Amino acid sequence: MELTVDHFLGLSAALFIIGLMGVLMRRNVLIIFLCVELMVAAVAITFAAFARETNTLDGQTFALFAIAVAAAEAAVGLALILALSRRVRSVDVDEYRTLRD
Amino acid sequence: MAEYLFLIPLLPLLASAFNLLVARTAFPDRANVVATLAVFGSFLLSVLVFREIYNDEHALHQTISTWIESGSFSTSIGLYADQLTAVMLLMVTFVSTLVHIYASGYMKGDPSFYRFFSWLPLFVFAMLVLVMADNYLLIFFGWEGVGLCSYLLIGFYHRRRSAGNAAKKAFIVNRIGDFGFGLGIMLIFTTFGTLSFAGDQGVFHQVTELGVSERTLTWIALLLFTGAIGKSAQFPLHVWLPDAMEGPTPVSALIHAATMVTAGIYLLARSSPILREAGDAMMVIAIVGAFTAFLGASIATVQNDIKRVVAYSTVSQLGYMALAIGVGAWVSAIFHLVAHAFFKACLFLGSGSVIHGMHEEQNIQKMGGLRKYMPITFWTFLIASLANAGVVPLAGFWSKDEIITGAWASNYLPGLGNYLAIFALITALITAYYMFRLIFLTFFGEERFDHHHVHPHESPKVMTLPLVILAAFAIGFGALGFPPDEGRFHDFLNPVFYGESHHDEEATEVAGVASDGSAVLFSTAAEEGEAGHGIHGHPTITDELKLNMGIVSTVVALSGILIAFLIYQKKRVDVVRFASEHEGFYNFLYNKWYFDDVYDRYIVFPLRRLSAWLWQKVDVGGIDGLLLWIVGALTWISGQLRRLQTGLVSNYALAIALGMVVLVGFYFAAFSDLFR
Amino acid sequence: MNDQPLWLTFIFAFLIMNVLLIGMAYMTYFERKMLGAMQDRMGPTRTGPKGLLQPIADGIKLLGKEDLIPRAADKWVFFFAPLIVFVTAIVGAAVIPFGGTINAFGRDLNLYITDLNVGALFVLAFSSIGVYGIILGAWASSNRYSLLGGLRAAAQVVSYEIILGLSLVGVFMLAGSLSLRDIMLEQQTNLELGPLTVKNWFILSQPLAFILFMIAAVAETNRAPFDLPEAESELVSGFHTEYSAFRFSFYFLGEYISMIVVSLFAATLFLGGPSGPGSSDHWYLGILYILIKAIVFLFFYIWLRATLPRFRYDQLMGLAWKVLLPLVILNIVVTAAIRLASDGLLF
Amino acid sequence: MPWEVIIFYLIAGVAILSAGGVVAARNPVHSAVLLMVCFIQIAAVFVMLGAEFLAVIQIIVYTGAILVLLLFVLMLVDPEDLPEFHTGRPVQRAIGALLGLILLLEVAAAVVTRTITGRQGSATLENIEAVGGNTEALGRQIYTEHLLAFEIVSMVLTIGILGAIVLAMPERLGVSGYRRRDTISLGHPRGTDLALPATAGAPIRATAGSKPEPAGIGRTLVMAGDPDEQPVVGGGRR
Repeated sequence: MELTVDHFLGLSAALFIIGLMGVLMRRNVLIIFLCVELMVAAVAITFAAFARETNTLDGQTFALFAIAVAAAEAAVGLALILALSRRVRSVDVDEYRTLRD
Repeated sequence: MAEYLFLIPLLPLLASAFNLLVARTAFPDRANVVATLAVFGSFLLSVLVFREIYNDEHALHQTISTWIESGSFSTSIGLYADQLTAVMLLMVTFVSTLVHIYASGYMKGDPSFYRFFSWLPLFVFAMLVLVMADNYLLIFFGWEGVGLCSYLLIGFYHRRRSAGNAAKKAFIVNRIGDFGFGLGIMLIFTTFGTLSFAGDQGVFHQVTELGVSERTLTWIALLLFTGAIGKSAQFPLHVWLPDAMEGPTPVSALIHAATMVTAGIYLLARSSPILREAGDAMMVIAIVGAFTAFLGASIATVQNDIKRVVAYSTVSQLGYMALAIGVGAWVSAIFHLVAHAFFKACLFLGSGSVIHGMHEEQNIQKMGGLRKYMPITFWTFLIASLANAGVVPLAGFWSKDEIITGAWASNYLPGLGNYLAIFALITALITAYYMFRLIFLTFFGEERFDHHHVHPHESPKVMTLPLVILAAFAIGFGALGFPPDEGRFHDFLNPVFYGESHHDEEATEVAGVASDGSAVLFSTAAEEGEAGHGIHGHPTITDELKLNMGIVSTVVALSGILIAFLIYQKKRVDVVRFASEHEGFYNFLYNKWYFDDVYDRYIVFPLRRLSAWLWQKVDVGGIDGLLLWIVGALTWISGQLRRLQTGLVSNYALAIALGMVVLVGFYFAAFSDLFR
Repeated sequence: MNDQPLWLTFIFAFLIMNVLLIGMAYMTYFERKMLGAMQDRMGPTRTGPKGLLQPIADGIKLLGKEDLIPRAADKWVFFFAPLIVFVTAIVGAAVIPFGGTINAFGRDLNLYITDLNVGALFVLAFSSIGVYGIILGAWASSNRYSLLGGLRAAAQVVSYEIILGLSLVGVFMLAGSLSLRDIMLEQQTNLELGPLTVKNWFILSQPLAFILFMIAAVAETNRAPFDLPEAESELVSGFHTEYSAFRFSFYFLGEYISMIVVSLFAATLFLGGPSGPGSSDHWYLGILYILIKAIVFLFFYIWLRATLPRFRYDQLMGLAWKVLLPLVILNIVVTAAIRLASDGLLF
Repeated sequence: MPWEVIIFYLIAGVAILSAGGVVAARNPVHSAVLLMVCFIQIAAVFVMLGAEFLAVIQIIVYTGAILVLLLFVLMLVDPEDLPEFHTGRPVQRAIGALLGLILLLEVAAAVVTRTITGRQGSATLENIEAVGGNTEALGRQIYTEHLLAFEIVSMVLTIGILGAIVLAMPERLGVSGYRRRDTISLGHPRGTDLALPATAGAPIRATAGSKPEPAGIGRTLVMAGDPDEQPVVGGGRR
């Protein structure tokens, strides 16, 4: 048995879907945030795996950019969470319902 | 000279722009100087052009740029000057210059002085473009341009309601004619694949060389004539011209007597190669022209407004021109056009001078005996009236006589030519009558105006000078047309219409008429002798006929004058009683044959009703109702959809995930080999 | 590059680890002695000659004490947090080169454990993981002082890590590599300064980066004057208030080992690592040189602690973001410009 | 089975288990710790894929910066407000799990049936080694082919920083004369009177000694008066 790209893709898919389920099933906004980060990282694995398979570095570049953008997203996201929790005094996403109607 | 052609229309345009942009604030009271100088510059250039064409007999052609290019349709902005154009150029710029000078005095003190002198050169620009265009689309541009300027100038006193209405009437009535003209242009393009009439690929070349079905040409000719009907105020679209007298008098003189209204005649003359092949269309033109002439003259006999009389006279004279076109007397038409421009401009300016001297009084019943107050105006007016009446040896006599002769000699149908000629003679009688009715009522007899308020006086020199010049031309211009049909004027213009040169057989490729084709036609027509003429060639007219016709028309004109003299000077007939005895007939004439009423009743009123119905039922009820219904439906749907927006982030995330699953599933179903 | 058998690397790594542990032990002795000297007192004297056995006694004492766990603590996190600090501190030493490849005992031996091509970043990465030990331990203690200490540590480390990393960018640009071995080798070339020929130590070409690096390194290791996470006078003992016995000793070990590793790191990056007179002929001289350089840095640490008062918290953050960050970016820009100019790519 | 496959399975196993733990853990701090573990595994995976630079960046950025920040925020918000995993929304959770499973199947099918099309690049291991390693090769790639994207990412980061500062700034901080209270110190929101639970309306003027500890509650910090009336901080049990 050889280590093929399919292994990495499978791992990536598994992590992505675990993250997705976390996003869908948890209510704590911080955990949702963690799961989103997990999804991004999982996608980065896919990029890197394809980069290795096709002998290009583009995939790694994309993964790098994905990490950079995730960092920006984390900064803004955490600031949002902080502001929200300061206002609503909760981290339960179900409490954040000002978007309704 | 060809490369400077563009300067001729450009100068007035620049003057107009300058007056609108700069003079408006800088020196509004001196705007006339710029405009007059520019038009005068155009006149000088036109003289140069004329000289060159007179010497060389070569048409000048300048292509400035490509205008529109779309598929196989391509039109350039090109200027073209042959003998016909040269004559028109001279006439237009000359009369324009005089009118500009005259208006400098007439419009003095008007609060919108600069505006007047912005529109007037703009009109000159458009008119010059019209006569110099080398294709029908550019003609149409100039055509619409003069229409626009006419609208602006008729409505110059836009605070006066009647002026505004007259402007709108002129514009709308013209639009009907323009519609026909536009259709004609389209038909020309679909038939010939080009709109340019000059050159080897031009329309005229194709007509004469390749031969096009007469049916198509008839339609084209009729459509072009529709345009001419509107612009040149032929029956049944003549109604706008008398109303256009709401504009300032110089405008009436320039636009509604000398230049713009002749644009239709020019168009027909310019299209002579088409018309010549168009068969029955020519007959239609001739009949309409003769009828218009009679119609205008008959109405003019009973009008009391000095400008209106002159205006109906214009309608009548335009009818003569159309008649000339219709009987194939091309040169005569142009000859009459130019001569008419001089004496009719003189008449208008003279009536303007009268009005000016009478403190804006226009009713001739309140004038009389003005001869001694304004002698220059009187003499010039008299000369112009004589010319208009067609008295030997003034310009009007020669041109009108040619037309009547040409009508007599034409034979579309057996005897029709003779009827037309007799009809024209009757009209000439009426013309002489109403012109001298005007003279006697205005300048002779007792002074019927209020001496306390009105102090008639002669106009300033700046106004009388153009009158004198124009009167001089009204006298002397006829010399160019002597002897009839063989004068210098005819020599000069004949190549345009008959492709024949009296000077040089080589120099006949003007106006797209190839020398050989038309020459053959002409020569065959000539060989056929007295019987073998007609619409396809220059009518062959014997000297004897000319002499007879001249004598007859002179007698007729003098009779008309005599009748007027007897009635209005000698009071042999009590006009008031006569009118009351024949009240129906009088009212019929006074109310202009009830044209306006009929139009109001059977066209305008139903249209208004239809518009109101469309507005209330279709627009408000149908279209707006549909829109409101859509709005309501959207509101309802949005209200339902609004429930989707729970505000719960988890639901949104769930929706996104669902979309992802569906998309991936769709990919599998549609693109992958998984299920195949 | 790395063709020696794995077991030799293991042996070398074992050696390094033990050296670090012993070095850490005697670092405490060194510190106490130095502090004593600077404060005009003796320091440890009783245990062993000149108190030399004091660290061993301390170690035995710490191992022998009772392992107290607060009832409210989150046990698993409480257990693992000190280990994180300790492990990450030690792992950083894996990429420090103590010299090139030598020939001894009839074999080719590498005087480094591994040569990663991202070695410098590797050190930074593990030092950034180290902060988890502090913050998690603080949180798990369920103690307000500890939590505050942890929060301070988190903020401080995140801030100063930026300075630390960026201050090295100039060095990376000059060396053209992230590998510590390449950087070390680059510094063994000669630099012509007019009549003078010196080794191309990066402290010469990157003085500003060196100063910034030192400041950031002190903050990164939570040492005075940046020791706010454990500020005794404010937070009792900061994040390790609730820790005792060997769990506390892991924090203790971790802190001192990271000091040693950072010193070695700085010596490698800026002071030419093992380079020095005669080091190219005798590898042991090289090892000696790098140790001496590291000890100089360690002395600097102690000196700072003995001299400077603690920063106030807002001063600490303000210094990082308003002073050091612009300076470090300026350093990068200037270095890049000079580098481009020397390649003829600028102007 | 070669070594690297065994190692991969080890790493993958730890990664998936810790990722599952992230979702399942009740305590957000545990989630964060498990995510850190997972990220380190992902970094290891990157190393196995020959992307050393990516691995280090993964650790520095994700583990060293993002997660630390997250822990920071986690400790700033009210631990008592953390919602329970098992409460509420059974339908939502069921649908979420179902969707996850379907997507897993779909992606597994995609991975199994996929074929790679397109050209092989030139970045083989030998070529990468020739230009000086992964970092060097990646640098060349980024600063030549992807320069524009790189600049855009830098803009995104700058804007992200500004946005974060604006968002996290206390709302009234811009107002002059506003005293800063909700910051990191003894006066952080958990300690101010703003954060008092509704039940704590009655003044608890008791000292630590005089107030008996309720049964089943761990070490409770009960301080005299404001602002420290919040009994539990950090990772203590409730």
